[in-house]
Amino acid sequence: MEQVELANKNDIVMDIVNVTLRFGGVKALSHVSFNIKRGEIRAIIGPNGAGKSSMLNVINGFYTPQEGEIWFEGKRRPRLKPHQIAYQRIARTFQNIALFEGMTVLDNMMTGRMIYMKSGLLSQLAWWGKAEREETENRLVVEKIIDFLEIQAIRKTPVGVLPYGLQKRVELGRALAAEPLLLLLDEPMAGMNNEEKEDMCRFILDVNEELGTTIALIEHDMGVVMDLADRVVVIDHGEKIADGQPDEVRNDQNVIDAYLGVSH
Amino acid sequence: MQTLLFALEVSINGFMTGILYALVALGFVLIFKASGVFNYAQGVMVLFAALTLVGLQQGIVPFEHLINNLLGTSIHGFGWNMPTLLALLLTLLSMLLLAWLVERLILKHLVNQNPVILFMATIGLAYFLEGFGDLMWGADVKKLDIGIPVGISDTVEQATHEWFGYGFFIDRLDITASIVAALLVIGLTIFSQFSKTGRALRAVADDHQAALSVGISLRRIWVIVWSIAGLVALIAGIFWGTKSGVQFSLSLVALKALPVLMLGGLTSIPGAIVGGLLIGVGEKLFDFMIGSMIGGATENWFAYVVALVFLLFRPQGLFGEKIIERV
Amino acid sequence: MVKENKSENALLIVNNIEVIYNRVILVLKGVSLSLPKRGVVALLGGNGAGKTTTLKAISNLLRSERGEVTKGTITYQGDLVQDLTPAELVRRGVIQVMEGRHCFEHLTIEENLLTGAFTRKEKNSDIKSDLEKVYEYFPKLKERRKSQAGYTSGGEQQMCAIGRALMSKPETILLDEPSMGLAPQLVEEIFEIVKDLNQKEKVSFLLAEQNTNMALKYSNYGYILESGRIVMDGPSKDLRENPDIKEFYLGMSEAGRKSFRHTRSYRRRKRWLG
Amino acid sequence: MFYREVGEFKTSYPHDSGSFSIRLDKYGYYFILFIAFVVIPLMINDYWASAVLVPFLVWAIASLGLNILTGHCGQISLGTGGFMAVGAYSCYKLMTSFPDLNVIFCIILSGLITAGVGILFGIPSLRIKGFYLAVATLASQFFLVWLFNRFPWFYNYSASGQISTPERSVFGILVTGPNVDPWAQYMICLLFAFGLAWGCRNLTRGSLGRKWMATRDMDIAAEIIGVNLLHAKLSAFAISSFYIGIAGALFFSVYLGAVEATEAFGINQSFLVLFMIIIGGLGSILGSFIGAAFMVLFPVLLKNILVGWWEWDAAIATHLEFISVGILIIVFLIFEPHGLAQLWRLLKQKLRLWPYPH
Amino acid sequence: LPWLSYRTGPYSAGGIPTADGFVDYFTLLNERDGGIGGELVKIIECETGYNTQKGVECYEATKGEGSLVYVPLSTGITYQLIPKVSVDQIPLQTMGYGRTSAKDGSIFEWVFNFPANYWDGASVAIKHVLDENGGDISGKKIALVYHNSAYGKEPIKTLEKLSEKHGYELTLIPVDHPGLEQKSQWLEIRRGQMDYVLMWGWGIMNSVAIQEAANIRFPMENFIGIWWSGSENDVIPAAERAHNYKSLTFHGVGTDFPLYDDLKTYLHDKGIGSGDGTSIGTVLYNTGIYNAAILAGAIRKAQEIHGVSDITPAMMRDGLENLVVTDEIMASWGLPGFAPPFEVSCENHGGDGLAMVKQWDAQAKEWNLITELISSDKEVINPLIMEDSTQYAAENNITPRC
Ligand SMILES: Nc1ncnc2c1ncn2[C@@H]1O[C@H](COP(=O)(O)OP(=O)(O)OP(=O)(O)O)[C@@H](O)[C@H]1O
Ligand SMILES: Nc1ncnc2c1ncn2[C@@H]1O[C@H](COP(=O)(O)OP(=O)(O)OP(=O)(O)O)[C@@H](O)[C@H]1O
Ligand SMILES: [Mg+2]
Ligand SMILES: [Mg+2]
Repeated sequence: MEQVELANKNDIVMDIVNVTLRFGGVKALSHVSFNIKRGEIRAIIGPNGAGKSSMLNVINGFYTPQEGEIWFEGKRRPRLKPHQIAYQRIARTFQNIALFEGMTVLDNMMTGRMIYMKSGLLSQLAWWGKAEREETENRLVVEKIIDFLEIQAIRKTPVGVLPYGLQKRVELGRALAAEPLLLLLDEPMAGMNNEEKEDMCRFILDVNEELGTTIALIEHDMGVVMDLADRVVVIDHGEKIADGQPDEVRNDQNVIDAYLGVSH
Repeated sequence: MQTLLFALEVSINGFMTGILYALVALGFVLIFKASGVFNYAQGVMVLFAALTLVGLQQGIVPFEHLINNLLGTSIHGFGWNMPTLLALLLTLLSMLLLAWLVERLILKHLVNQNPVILFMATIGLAYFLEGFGDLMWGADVKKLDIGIPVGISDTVEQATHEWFGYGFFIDRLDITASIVAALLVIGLTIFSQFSKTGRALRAVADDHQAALSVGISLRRIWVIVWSIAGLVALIAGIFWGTKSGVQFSLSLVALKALPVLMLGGLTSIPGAIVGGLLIGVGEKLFDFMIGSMIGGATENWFAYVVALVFLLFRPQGLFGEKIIERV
Repeated sequence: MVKENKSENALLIVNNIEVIYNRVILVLKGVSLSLPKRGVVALLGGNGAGKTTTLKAISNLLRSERGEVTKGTITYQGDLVQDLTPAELVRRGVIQVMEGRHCFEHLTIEENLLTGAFTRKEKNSDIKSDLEKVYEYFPKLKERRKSQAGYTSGGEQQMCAIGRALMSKPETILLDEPSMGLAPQLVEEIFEIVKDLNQKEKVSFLLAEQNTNMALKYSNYGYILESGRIVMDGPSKDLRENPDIKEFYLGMSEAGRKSFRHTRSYRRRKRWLG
Repeated sequence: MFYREVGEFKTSYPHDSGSFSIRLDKYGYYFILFIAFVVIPLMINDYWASAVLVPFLVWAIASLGLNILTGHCGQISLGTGGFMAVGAYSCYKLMTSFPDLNVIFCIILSGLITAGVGILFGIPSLRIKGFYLAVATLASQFFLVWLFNRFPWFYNYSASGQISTPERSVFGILVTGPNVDPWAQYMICLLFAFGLAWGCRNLTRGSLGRKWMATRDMDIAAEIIGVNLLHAKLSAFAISSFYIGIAGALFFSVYLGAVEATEAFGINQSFLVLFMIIIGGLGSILGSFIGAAFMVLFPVLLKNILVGWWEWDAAIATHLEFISVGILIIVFLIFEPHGLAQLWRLLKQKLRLWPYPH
Repeated sequence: LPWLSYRTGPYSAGGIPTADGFVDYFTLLNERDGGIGGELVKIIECETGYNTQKGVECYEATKGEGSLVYVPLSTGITYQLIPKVSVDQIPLQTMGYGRTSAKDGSIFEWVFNFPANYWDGASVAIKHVLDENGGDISGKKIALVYHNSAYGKEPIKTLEKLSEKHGYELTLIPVDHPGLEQKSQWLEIRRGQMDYVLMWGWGIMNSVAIQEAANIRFPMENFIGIWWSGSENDVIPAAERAHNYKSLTFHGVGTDFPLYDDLKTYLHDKGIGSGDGTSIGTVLYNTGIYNAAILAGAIRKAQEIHGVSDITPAMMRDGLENLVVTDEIMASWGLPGFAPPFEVSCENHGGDGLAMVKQWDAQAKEWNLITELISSDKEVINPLIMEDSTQYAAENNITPRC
């Protein structure tokens, strides 16, 4: 409940200032600035190749922008390795599913709790003491998430053979296992039918409302975006073209031209 | 000055050796480029090609030991000497047959598998060919002579003697090899970079399934590249065989080709040549200048260490395709 | 019989096939469908229902995934095609666009497109003009034609995969989730392209889609697949009116479209069959 | 239904993540341990010890090691022979420099030294991947062997460059040297193999193991999730080398008794171990054992049949051995690319469903 | 009689003729004489591929079958077996290879390495060079090209000691297995303007070295190989260019011995010879014959000493230890003048270290002996052997027997 209160304070979790990212000649992002407030669902939309995924990659340190700064929790973030950023409790899912195919669902999710595992080598070697305790504690957390996502039945299945939709769900689970402060979702609902999308929306909303997790979401299904997002930022050709409440954005002529097309 | 001339001579010799390495490396590159398969059997294919060539040329009865052992007969050779050209032709045919069989019996069943698995399969093939080649043609040393001139080139020696006052010793075999290798590389580069089949080869290496789905016949592609690799193996076999006689150890030239491959990049045909030259010259010079100070016999590891250090700066080798990392 | 009537002018008939992966996992349990000449048929169903598997069974890509068709027949233009290689099928005009953007990473976008024309024996100029046509459909691709496909965005890869299939001048396209990950505007464009090709170039389509709304709008017949079985089929118009479909696939209740925000309780799906 | 898991309920998470969650497995396992620890030592003779069982155990340890690196962490290595040499030579130096040190410690210390060397040669893996890495590890193979061959200090300046093991005993029982009893030789290897397999099992089901597997399956995603790739890869190299070092030490001190770097630790050994894990199954402990058993036993078996029974020419038999090993590798890969261990798993799955086919 | 052969692997080319010779000799004894002392000799051939592990496997597999003596044919395997045979009490005979200090029979009770060892070889080679230079080689440059393994390193110590004595300059040039590429080594020899090159090579390394030597126009008559670097396999790939290449040998060359007539009549005419017969008379075939003949002699000796025909390994050891080979005995074997006479004793398991030099005639494709027997420099070698064997004795707590 404490976190919900914090959310009310409207403070800013992450501030992205003037970020520019280039790949050789390609400008993936140019001078993009926006912020993410605590406890909100922030959607990022834009046409294909606009630079949305690149934005997430910048946030979790996989790409280093040529220009611009990122402020996290009120502090300017120095240049960090992706795994160091994971320790700041920023977790994400990927556009092209990036699960560990050779591992079971359970192991995948336990990997998500990597940042909480600290037992030493010897303890692990003997499976005794801290290692065993830690394993059980973390397993409890993971089991809760498994229950929450209703994937109990596939706990021990290798993820490689799961259908696409379930894989997406497992990936969400893996991100949740990190108990993130900021959760980045890259097209979590691509390739799902309506019913599954509803389920997924439910999960996202629950995470957001009950755990108070801040979420940044990329999605192409406008229905989902309009229904879930608190605020939406629109990127086109690497530039921010709009930012605001869903309704504002939906009626923005620039956005309609660049992205939505006529029918929406 | 004297040292410099020596060093130069060593470099030139290294240069030539490098080309011989590159000839073996080329076979690897071709197959890797076309199917993402790291063909460990390339070295044994070199041996096998050379064995077959000698065997045919000298009229050895295939499997004579086995036959004699099983049937108690004592067959010893057909007693003919096949004309070199015919023997070459027949060897080439058998390499094509080998390519076809490899596709039929192995690759076909391993479509869309992890590269490591395919790599292992080629190791299995290497084992098989090693035993098969020896069983078929006998394990004794055979002399390969198809009329390529060997020995020091007098012309070069005289010429350099006139220029520098010091005659360079260069093997005529190496000179021939360099010319052949250069032609081969030019031909293959053109083939793979500018032809439709060449493009298909690269597609197959990236994604078997997608290649299948656009109608590229994996099986045909495989037969084609393995045939070319067989041809390259034959050429390498001819030169190495002429150089050191044909016997089991010939297959170990593969080990010399691997660092060349890394340095040049696994997917680049010109890379194989450039890598070969660098390694050839490098290892000879190193062994020559520094090797004697630290106890010699550095050639085996030097090439690998150079390649390793180099890869630290360019993980895909000189001309290899960049490893794509994206999420 | 309805079925027989259909097969009169059917291009592709899948008759009661069973598919097993790895010799143990039974995925399709008797699926039959038919694609009429110049038809656009949608194949709908939840995750893991077996849509992709069905398409792969038709295009013969199953074998490379260690799957096999153990029962039933597949005929194309009256010939059994189960034992053809994928390449032969492409030559006969059946091409699949695979789910999940299988592009050739190291090739440039343009090279990717050109490999699509691998089976064609025409002159270069014909192929060039087709290439231009694809660029017309997807201007974004033209912009990125010299980039390696591995570095392009998800949507660009999707376009590339579709464009590549078009390059083979197919008669029948098996489209697996074409709209996945595409911007709304583009989704519409893709379906317009489908319609266009269908009407102008007489291409038939078998669409596996999650975007039920769109799929039913642009197709003329639909099959619903659940757990490896066809549970319902009918003309798209009818399916759109079916209340179950409306509720589960289109997210509409009696009162019109529901907001995702308000699907409060988890609703367990009512199954048509076990 | 011979094989079942229904009717077994787990009441706690530790229980669920135990090594053998199915009862039948557990009994089979105890049975095998009983045979290995009690029955075999009573029956063993010289031939079985030094031609079959000891090499099998030593190679199994090496395969476990390589399996950690290649099977779990996804880094293909062809430097196994070199690392075994490090183990062997460290063991030799320790045994001869500290004659009073218990040989068990010597062996473990050799493992640790090898781990250090492993880390050193693992550093390039941070940048180099896949087959490039595989070839790069050959550098360690060639360099290490050269080193041991080159500097006489390593072989105590013996005239020929050979090292041979002094006699040492554990609890008054001789375990190294020519006078050792076959059962003692076998037992010491078995103890190491058992302990290490158990450790390997623990590591791979814990967080370190997951770190490795994540690195193997998708390194970028792993890093974004919080896996420090540097740590994951180097720890895999270290632990894998530790195992391989111990295997090398045992190979030298218990199994062969006298070795020479170039011959005993050549590149062939690197490939041999790689075969073992691939035939057995990447990332599987059982697979390491099956693979080692296969590669050790098969040639012996074939030779005994062809030469012993059918009295074929020895050379022909060896050629046939090559041919059939080659064919078998290929057939296995085609039939089950994930190795014999996976075959075993599939079999269990079939039994579980039996008598229904699906 | 187990015979650990290697007809496969990188060194098969050398292993095949040796094995053929060995097997043929005993087949001949069985066919012609009905065995030795009425006992048929059974040869158990076990394939090692020159691989130590397989060697051990072979040893363990065959030792239960009443093996009289082991002939490992590989220095690596020899080292492996030395400790084992003394425990199992089976003699080990290594002819011209193996552990040199095993010559000291007081410490190596079960190991025999007559008639000559590598240190003898090194010394004989240097003596030959001395002879050619009228006894003075101080300041000459001699290079040793060696297989970078236990085997190749054997002569180093001796050569170093000898260089102190004779004042020549020794350069060591190792070649790693397999030795397909030796350009830089030979260019180094060219640069160093070496006067003589000695070679301890094996397998493909030999033939490559000879070709490379020809390539730098190294005078072949100044190039001397050890007995394992002097077979037809090594010189044939270089064809005429190998003309005048020299190598050591401790037994005769060619087929000019009565035994070969018997081999022809009893074996090859009947088609029961091993191999295809082309190897008869080659150097390595002769080595095999010689090795077999000596063992047969030892068996006879053992039978004689113990008065039984079915001997045990321990008796075999006695036979070996008391073996006396004189010219008459050689002649009675059908091999007159084939090899030097020698006598084995408790102290001396290694013979007298006599060897000859042979030279290759590329036109005639045959080897010619060009020297008499040369004996090695005992003054230098014996202390070395003492040193090494005492060290071994100390390491393994062995008290000298005699
Ligand atoms: N590593 C890279 N190297 C080169 N170009 C890149 C790289 N990553 C992204 N790009 C380019 O940057 C642009 C933005 O890509 P990004 O993946 O961010 O798009 P996106 O907005 O996520 O699109 P989509 O909705 O299709 O996923 C694309 O044109 C892409 O080709
Ligand atoms: N290679 C495979 N090995 C084993 N099982 C597989 C394999 N591919 C698919 N499956 C299984 O087959 C079932 C059907 O999968 P399929 O991919 O056909 O579903 P789909 O309808 O296309 O789903 P989605 O909408 O998620 O793409 C799934 O349960 C899946 O787990
Ligand atoms: Mg994206
Ligand atoms: Mg699908």
